[in-house]
Amino acid sequence: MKTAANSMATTYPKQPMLLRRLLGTPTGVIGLAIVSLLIGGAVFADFLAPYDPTKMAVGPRFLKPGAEHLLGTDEFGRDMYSRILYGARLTLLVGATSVLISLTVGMSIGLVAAYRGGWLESVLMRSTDVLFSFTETLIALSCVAVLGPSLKNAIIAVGIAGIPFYARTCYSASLVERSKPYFEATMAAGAGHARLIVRHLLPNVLPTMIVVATLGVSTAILAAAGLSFLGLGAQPPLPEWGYMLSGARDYFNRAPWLMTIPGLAIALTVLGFNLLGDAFRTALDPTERHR
Amino acid sequence: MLRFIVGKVAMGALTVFVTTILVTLLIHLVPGDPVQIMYAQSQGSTPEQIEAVRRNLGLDQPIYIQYFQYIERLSQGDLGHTIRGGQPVLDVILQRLPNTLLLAVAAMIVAIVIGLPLGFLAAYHRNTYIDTALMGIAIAGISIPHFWLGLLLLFFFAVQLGWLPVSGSGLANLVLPAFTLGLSNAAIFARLTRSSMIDVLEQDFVQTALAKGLPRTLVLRRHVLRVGMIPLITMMGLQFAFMMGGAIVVENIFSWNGVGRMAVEAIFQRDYPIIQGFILTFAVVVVFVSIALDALYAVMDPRIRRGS
Amino acid sequence: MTMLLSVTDLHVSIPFGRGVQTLVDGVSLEVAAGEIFCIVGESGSGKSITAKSLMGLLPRLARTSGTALFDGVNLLDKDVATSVRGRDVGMIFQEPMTALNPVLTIGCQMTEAAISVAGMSKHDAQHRAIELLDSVGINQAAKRLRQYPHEFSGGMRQRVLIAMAMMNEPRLLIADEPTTALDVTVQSQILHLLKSLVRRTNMGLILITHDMGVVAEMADRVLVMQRGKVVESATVETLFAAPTQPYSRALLAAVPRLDVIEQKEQPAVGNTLVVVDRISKRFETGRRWFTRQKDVLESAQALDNVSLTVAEGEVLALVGESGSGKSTAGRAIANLLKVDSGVVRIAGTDVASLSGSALRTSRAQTQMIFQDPYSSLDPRFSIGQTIAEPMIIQGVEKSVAMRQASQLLDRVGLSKQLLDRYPHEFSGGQRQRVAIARALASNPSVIVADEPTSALDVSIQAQILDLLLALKKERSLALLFISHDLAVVQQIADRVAVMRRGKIVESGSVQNVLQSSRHAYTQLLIASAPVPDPAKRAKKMTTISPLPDGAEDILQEVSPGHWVAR
Amino acid sequence: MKPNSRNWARKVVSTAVVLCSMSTISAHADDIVWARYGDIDSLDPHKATSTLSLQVWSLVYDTLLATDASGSPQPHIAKSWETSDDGTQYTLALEEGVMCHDGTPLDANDVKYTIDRALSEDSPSLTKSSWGPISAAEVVDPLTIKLSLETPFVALVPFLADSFSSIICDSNESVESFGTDAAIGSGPWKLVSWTKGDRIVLAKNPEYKNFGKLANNPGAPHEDGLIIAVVPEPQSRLAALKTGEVHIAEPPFDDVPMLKDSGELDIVVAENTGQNVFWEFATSRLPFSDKRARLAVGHATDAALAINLIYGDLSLPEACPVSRGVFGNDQSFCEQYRPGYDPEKAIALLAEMGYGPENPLETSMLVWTGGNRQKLAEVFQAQLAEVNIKASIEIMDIGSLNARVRQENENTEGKASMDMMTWSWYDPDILYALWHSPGAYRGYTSPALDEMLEQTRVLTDPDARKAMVQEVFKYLLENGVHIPLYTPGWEWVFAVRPEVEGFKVAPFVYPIFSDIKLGG
Repeated sequence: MKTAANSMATTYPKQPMLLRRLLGTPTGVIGLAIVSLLIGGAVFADFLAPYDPTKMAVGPRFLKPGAEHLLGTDEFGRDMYSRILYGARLTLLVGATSVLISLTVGMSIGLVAAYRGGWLESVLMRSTDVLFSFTETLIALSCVAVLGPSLKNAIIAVGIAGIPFYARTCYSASLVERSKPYFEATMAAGAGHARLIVRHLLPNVLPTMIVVATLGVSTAILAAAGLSFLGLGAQPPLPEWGYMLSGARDYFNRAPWLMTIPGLAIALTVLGFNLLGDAFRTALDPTERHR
Repeated sequence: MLRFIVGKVAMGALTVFVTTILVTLLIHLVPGDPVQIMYAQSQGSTPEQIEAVRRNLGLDQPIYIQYFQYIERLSQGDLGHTIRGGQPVLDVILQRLPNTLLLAVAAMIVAIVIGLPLGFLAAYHRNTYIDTALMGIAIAGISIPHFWLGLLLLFFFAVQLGWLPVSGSGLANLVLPAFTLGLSNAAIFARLTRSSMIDVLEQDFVQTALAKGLPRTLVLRRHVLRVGMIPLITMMGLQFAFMMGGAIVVENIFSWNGVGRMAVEAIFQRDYPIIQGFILTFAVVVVFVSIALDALYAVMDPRIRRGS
Repeated sequence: MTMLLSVTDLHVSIPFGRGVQTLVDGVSLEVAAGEIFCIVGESGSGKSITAKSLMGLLPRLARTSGTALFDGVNLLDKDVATSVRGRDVGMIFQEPMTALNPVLTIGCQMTEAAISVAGMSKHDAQHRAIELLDSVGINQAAKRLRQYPHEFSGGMRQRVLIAMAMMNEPRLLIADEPTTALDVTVQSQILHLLKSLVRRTNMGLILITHDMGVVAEMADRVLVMQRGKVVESATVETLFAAPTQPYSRALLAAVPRLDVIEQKEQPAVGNTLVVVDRISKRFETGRRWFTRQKDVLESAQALDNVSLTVAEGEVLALVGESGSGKSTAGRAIANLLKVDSGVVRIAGTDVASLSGSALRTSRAQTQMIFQDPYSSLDPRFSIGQTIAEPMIIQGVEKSVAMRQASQLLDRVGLSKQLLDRYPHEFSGGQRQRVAIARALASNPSVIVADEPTSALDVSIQAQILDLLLALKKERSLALLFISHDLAVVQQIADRVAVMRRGKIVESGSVQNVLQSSRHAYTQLLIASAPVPDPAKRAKKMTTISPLPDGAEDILQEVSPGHWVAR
Repeated sequence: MKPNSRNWARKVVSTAVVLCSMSTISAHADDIVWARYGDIDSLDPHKATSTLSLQVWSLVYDTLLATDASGSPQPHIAKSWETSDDGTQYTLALEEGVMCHDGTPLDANDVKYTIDRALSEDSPSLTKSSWGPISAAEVVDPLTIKLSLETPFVALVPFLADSFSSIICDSNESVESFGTDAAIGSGPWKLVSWTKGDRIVLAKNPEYKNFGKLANNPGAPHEDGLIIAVVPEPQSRLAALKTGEVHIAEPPFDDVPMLKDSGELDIVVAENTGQNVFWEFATSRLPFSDKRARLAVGHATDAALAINLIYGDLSLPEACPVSRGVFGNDQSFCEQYRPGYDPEKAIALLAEMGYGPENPLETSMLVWTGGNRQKLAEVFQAQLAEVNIKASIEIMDIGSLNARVRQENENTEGKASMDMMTWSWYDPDILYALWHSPGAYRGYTSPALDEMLEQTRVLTDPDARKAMVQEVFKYLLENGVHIPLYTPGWEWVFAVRPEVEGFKVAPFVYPIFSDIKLGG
């Protein structure tokens, strides 16, 4: 009777259902739309952008958004629309790469710690806890302090900074799976380590990690843009949004859109990934739906 | 409870210990010769002078000796001297740390005062349009980069309207940075509060309380809020650490004279002793705050307070 | 007899997806003062929803219709019900572990309603709370008032909850599965307590349960529910003696009976396959610093010098209450757990001595079936993959394995067409069948079944038990059957070992242990088990004193094959 | 432990009250507030090199000599000086009655203390070599000090007018926190407090006597206090200026024309800043060991256009390796030799070396932070791209830039680098520091250049020295060693509120506050 409460069985959708579920919630629709738009803009920047994003004086300086230059021009007469498009490419690159770093390293740590247990688990998870208490910002900042400012280093820094979080999440998700009877049943059937980890643990942890990684992309984008804003990330002439935002400060009186547009772009992108992540969570875990 | 606290303190000590190691290593991970960088501003330094500096800093010693030297100096409250200006790092940090703490605490208050009621409201009205609207606002709030929000607030309230001063470290100066940092965290707080409260609302003891005939408001206040607050307390420790991290950016925008602004300047100046001091200070503060909050947690939760 | 509560045509529905799901469909019932009214049904029958709707505890989105008149007040009317609820109608719940607020003292929780709703003074309220705690059998009540829920055991908490519900002297008490989460010995005490309270105060009691034994033990009148509808309503004697509806009959027939001794054919017992020789296992308890938290329920000494044997074609039942170490023993035999001392031999091989592929091969010889059918299948594996996996691990070619999997599926009574389906599309009973098929896939000689039917409804339980027995016979398996339910054990087992706090206190044939038990603990267990026959109610002991801790170390053979700890 | 909402609210309010009470120490009505983008590094003139620090030292300390409006050395604390014929002995006579902030008289002992300290073995001044080859400082009598040099050193006199040579009163010897929390000088302003990263509070020195500094005021400053605040964000500084929170500050460059037009604030541009911004190159390896590559960069960069884009008319293109106002500067002379803007020529030179559109010259452009220079660098980056030079910008603090440039010169492999370097100096002797072997950054050197530079130090006849200095200019420009870009470089424009009267900026960007009267 105790488990009768679970009679709304946890359902695990197949792929096509997942997309339909994502599109079933307004959150999913908006999130997916924003992210697709972003990816589209980034991939087709070469075709969509009317100008070279770093080419100066393609128009007059400080031109207001209008027909000729959709989003106006900046202090050097560069086309803002083109810069935003190419910026999307950088933003995606930053988000995806750094999350990939955090995810692969973090997941490996989490899976191994949960599966192996014992002293290895203690060492791995305790060091993760220590790093976690440093917070991502401090880790990222320390990495940049050591490596020096550049976009590549910012990506590495943000990637490293995210590891503890991914490791912890993966670890606790793996522990839950590992303690389920099906796992013991598979062990009892004589399965080896590789099969247990790769065929059972990993696929069952993956949905959680996909949710976390989607939300993580937004965190990573924010962190990297923050570093660039401080001058510790992307260097000119890269049209990185955080850097553009920071450089536009001086022209606030003259050309407020130079600051508004990149800021809005970051906010929308982050919103898109946040919504998508939330929608993923809801789609993958029905019990979360009512949360 | 003692066991619980001792455990937390030990974990904190471990964190600080690891930090000291990382901080010692930091200077060796830097590409290039740190001594040259340190001595860069002096005219025509000779190789002998560079060597002398290296010796003074103990950089000619094996790394473990350097570590012990670092710890020895640390125990005397000596964090070294800044490269630019030769100021004692401890002084430089201590003069600014209260500002950062003030900012973080103020932002925390903003986050709690705004986030907690909203999260509670959303939890109470869960799965209604009120909940959807509130959580929509929260997710938008999380998505707005605080450096952007900060600039917009700065330009609007301080630059355009001239309502608030832009320099100094008084209460009026605190308003904008505290709101900038507090608002985005209020959104996070609202979400945390909501899920914590929903967890509690679904607990059997809430049903028990209602079944006893207690008025709904009393059940919410005494049973739901009180229990729901407990996990939030530990999350507050994490939030505080995030605030300290967020302060780095916000301090730079608002010229708030805290350790975050100092750290960024130090990175540009390659002032490694300051960076080392900053990392250590940050870790110590975060550890202290989380131990304090864990203690509070232990006191609030009788399962730990009176646990064996 | 005047009716205390009369419910007419109660409907409860809740929006579900795009439509509306009806949870309770036209229930009518009446409860009189001093009467124990049982609502019985399997999961999803709507019995708990009925109770909650009377208390106004339904989810917000739920819609109700019909009337539930209590003293002329309609309890379904939200505004009016608040004044009645708590004062005149009290309720207690299934999970005593979570039904109390962990951060408030027992005293605070007991008195708050009396103070804030009934306007009693704090002093009076505390005084009454102490009286009530005394009356539900809690010692040192004054001191206990200042304690927190975590300082009480499950049974104690349920007593507190009952006392709490009695604070306002309700005229009607609704108890929703009040003993389901408790061990059988504690259950018997709580039921006894409830009964004596009803007799003493003349209140009405609505007791909701899935357990026919409890019904027989307690009820004056019974309402049988199925899928939201009333199947049958009758006095308890009538229902048990002459159920009118097929569903009621089936339900009663499926209930395993401890009091009815069936004639069982003698099993074809072969060689002794499993030899467990004095194994011990100790768990670290509580929070530990550097590793994850261990299950808190696990007692420090989970296994203490446990020895047992199981032979081919034999069913050994391992019986005990929660924390007795029975599951630990099962996992040790399946070699999923390293013991601290002692040896487990399967077909003569010490399993602990193995490692690598030898370990894996030997593991495949012993398979497990678990209690929770929902988590015992990998949700990402299709049913076919799940069943085929053990064979694939053993090197069977995939197509062959899949073919065999479909045969196995057929054997456990599921259609071969379901091979490509995923676990979430199956019911609990079906999943348990799949789990059995998987256990058979590696062609094991030993199966450890850990409470395989506890999570299932009684009608499903009977089917699964039959299947297990049939398979055992077919394949002359050595079956170690772990259970807390003596009636089930009586039905399935050849031999029984009773465990308590990590030790075996009595073992022997089913007849010896269950019919002529020698150990006080076994006797207590038997006496506590509710008998699904109202006619036998009077014969039972009415008071059971808690058993003292014995230092039973040595098992003595009292008759051939019947060992008792002394 | 019981949560009570009213109780809680009360706690919040009381916390707020506590915080209120520790609010800003706001400026008094008669304090001048000057906001700058950064803080000083030290109050000890021997422990820092930044202009931000120098400006503050010039207020707290005195120097033996001072500069007039054109930048020439004038008597100040030293009322006169004599040079021996061989140029190795300087005897200076000090004014009487100069008092240190702690009430002790400033005399020859303080000067000797300062010089000995600057030249000490264990912790010398960061600018030790600028003192020249001083072998001894001798107190002849309390008001006379004699400096002995190993060799002649004509740049000593202008150095003694600069704040690097600030006289540190010897009473600082016993002050442990000297440079951090204390600084005893004899300047027009006394140190009250320094809150690092936030503000420096100065009070007027009522005893002050001005002998030769550019202020009209012969005595103590008119206003009681001077607060030097740190406000990094330009728009914030502007906002503070507009609200009156700040009296004087560097405005955002882009808003200067608007401010000028509106007349809301006065704009004061420093003259004779001595600042020179130039290209230099890591010449230890190809491509910049090849003169053609260096000259190509010179031909590719249109400094006039670039600075106009970023700074409008606030800055001027510079043709000479030292700035306007510094001995020897002559625009028309230098323009003959500086590689002028000519992208075609640059492309041709690079083509000779084998670079083209498919095979661009790849290099790093090192730039130091602040003053919108990262934007300037972006313009130069775009200009270089036009002639097939692909430069990646690396922005760093000036200190790091110094170290990095030296590293780049010492490297014999790796990616090529060029840098936008800057120096502010009052004398062409800076070129000696930069380019005489081994060179400040271990960069370009040649025996011929060494020879010429040595001459500029010892030629005591001004005309002869000027001729030699210009020879050096010619050499540097023709060889593309030091390609000047513009002047002034940084911290040279001040927006001043209308009620502030009497603000001026002395040569080498030393603002003067002694004459200020706050009206209105």
